[in-house]
Amino acid sequence: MIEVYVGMVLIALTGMYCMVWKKNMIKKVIGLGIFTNSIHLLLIAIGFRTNGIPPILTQVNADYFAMQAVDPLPQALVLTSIVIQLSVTALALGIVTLAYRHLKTLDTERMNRLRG
Amino acid sequence: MDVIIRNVTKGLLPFIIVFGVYILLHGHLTPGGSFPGGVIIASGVALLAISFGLRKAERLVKEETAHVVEGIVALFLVLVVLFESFARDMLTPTGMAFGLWSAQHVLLLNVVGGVMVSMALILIVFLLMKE
Amino acid sequence: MIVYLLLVLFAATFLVLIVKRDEIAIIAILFSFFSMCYMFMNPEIMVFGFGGWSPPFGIVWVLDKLNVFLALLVTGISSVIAVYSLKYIKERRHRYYTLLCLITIGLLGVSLTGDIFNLYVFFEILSVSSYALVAFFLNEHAIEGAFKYLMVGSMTSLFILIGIAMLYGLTGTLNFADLASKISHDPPYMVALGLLVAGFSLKATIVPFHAWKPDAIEGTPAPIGAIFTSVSTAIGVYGILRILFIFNLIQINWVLILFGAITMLLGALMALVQVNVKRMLAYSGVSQIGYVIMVIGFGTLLGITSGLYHILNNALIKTLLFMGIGIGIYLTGKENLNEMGMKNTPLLICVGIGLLSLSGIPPLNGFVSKWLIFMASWEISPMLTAIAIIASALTLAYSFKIFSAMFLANRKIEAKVPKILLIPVIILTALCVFIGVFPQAGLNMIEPAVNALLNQNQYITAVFGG
Amino acid sequence: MKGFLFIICLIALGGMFLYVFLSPVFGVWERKEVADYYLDNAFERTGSANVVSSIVWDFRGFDTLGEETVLFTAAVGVFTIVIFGMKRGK
Repeated sequence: MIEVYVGMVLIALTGMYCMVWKKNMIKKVIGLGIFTNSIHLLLIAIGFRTNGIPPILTQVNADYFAMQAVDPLPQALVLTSIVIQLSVTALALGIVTLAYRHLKTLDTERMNRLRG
Repeated sequence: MDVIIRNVTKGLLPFIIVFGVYILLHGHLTPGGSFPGGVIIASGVALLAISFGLRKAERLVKEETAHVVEGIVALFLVLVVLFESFARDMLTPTGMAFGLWSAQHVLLLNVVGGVMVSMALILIVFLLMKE
Repeated sequence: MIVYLLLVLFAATFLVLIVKRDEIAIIAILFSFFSMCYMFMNPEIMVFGFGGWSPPFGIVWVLDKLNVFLALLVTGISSVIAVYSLKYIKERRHRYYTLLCLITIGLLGVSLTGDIFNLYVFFEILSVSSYALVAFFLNEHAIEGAFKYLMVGSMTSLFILIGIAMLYGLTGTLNFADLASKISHDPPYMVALGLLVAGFSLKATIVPFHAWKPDAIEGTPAPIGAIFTSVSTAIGVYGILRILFIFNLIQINWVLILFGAITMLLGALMALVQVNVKRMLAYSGVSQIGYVIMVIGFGTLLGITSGLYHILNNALIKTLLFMGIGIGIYLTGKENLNEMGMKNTPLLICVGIGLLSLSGIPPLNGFVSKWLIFMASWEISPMLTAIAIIASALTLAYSFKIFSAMFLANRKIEAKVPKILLIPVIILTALCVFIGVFPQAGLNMIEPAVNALLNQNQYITAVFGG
Repeated sequence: MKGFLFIICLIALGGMFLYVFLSPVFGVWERKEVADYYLDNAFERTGSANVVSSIVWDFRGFDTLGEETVLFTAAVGVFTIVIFGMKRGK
């Protein structure tokens, strides 16, 4: 499991770096997406169980289901979180299109300078 | 877009939408549910909008229609989810286990939520595609 | 009761867009205010499980005294703003009212919920509608403010999400009461605590996270600026308090005191040099929240009482000022301090009382909470009292600057104020004077809230026993 | 210089995260009675074979309602920004 956590931390740091350091608005939004997905990875990793099976009951696995199925709660949380992430990204892209239409630039530094 | 994408879209679009509806209807039995199903339906419409242009896709779903349908469906969703709090005893399963009719309220909510998600996404995609 | 309240609010949100009548939203928000008044009268802790499930398995809303006090404040301010906006907003009013209903739902949900992931979801409703409302005027200021706010805000709400994931991994539950009984004070838990507090301090605008606020408020309509500086910050402080409550860490905390003192001084200093009136008030809001954070850091009974009292007073005064100055912007169309001179006696009295109260002049409500804050900080260290008094003096300075620019300028515009804009301002002015003259009335509201905050066992038994 | 400080901060944050994730109390199954309750009872109480679906729409249906509200908010926000922004831009 260590490699999953280390990977999650690396992805999260990449996302944060993109969000803070990049000057292009679209790149900032992409950084936001990367950061969120790393947290989804973390949530799925929390529900991990050795030799786990998906939390879906069938006629075959009914007798050993509760002993082996992975944690279903983080998966539900990830579903909720994905939709929230999607809405935030949609709104961000709407603001970016608006900014491009008005200011004719996607560079945040030039945007600051334009309005003085 | 070029002719290959147009023809492929023409052929694939019904299947994409049927697949989305299948995922919505079987959300309580197989992996999937309201959000994946809604996204699949919306991506079919988005494919149409990309290959044939926004005009053609708007003939299928208008923006205003999507907006109003979204509001009405969301209202219905609120009613059902809040109704669950009072009707715990009525929601015990009655149908055959592992059948399509085994969890009626989850099925209903999956379909309604899927319609809501697909309408919202279609609306957002159309709006962001506008010049 | 909670279900009907939510049903009315959600239904109003969706109906405003379909039916295109703004009155629906106003009636729904007023209804939520009166039902919160009714629930405030109830002396017991109410627990409502959604979906009919018992606490650790389903989502619960817990209405203890602290919650209900916050919800009362939130719905009250929202309903005043809803009435005011009917005239202030001239275009796209249906969409404005939809977003206002959504922001109210978000604020109400964050303050009443008893489940940490539910709190995140409602926090996101609040944030997303805030981003949309910041961009509402669609000019350059609005675009810049909205993009900045969106980036910083979504980043910190992701910090909250990481904190929630850590807490779930460490304890295996999401319910507040269940978390409170399972949490220990080991270092891994403290990391989760730090992330959650950092996430909420963006909404509360504590100093390293304050930069978005003036930019965002510069572009918004004035009533939304009022929501941001008054109740949105109150919700941020409530989030910090609730997290500390779960960790059972309401005690002396030098980190909060340090950041509170810095916020207080920096906000007041920055407010002094601004020329745009909305920016000035935004920095003033930052400064006032500094007081609250500092006294919450004391962890004493007096400290928390004065902190909550100051939240109440700050919400009333900031809403009053933003609305009064909003009338000025509505009439003159200018936001620059040098161009805002006008002549109107009722407005002069209301804004004057608001500014005096903001700087803590005796017979008004700002004085009461500031006096309590000075007393609370004297118990800890006289140095802190001195800092608070310096910040208070700076507040007086910039208050006078606003007043002289608006009413003592040479260039005066004779203007007639529409009644529907003036009535909410007069109501809030009357409330300010009332609390100032009868401070016990405010204290009676706050004491049960403080007791609820200091008594963790009562909360846990109420959730699991009922 | 600024970039260097920023990288140091990021690394410190990442180290803090890893410290929590690798601590022995993190993600241990013995603590998860809530998850066990869902796995045991979801099928009998709701009839849904997919446990995630039953959590999303029944046990924590209110969360999902909030999530759909966020989606609605985003749709309203994008509509406001794009449609009226286009009219304003021309």
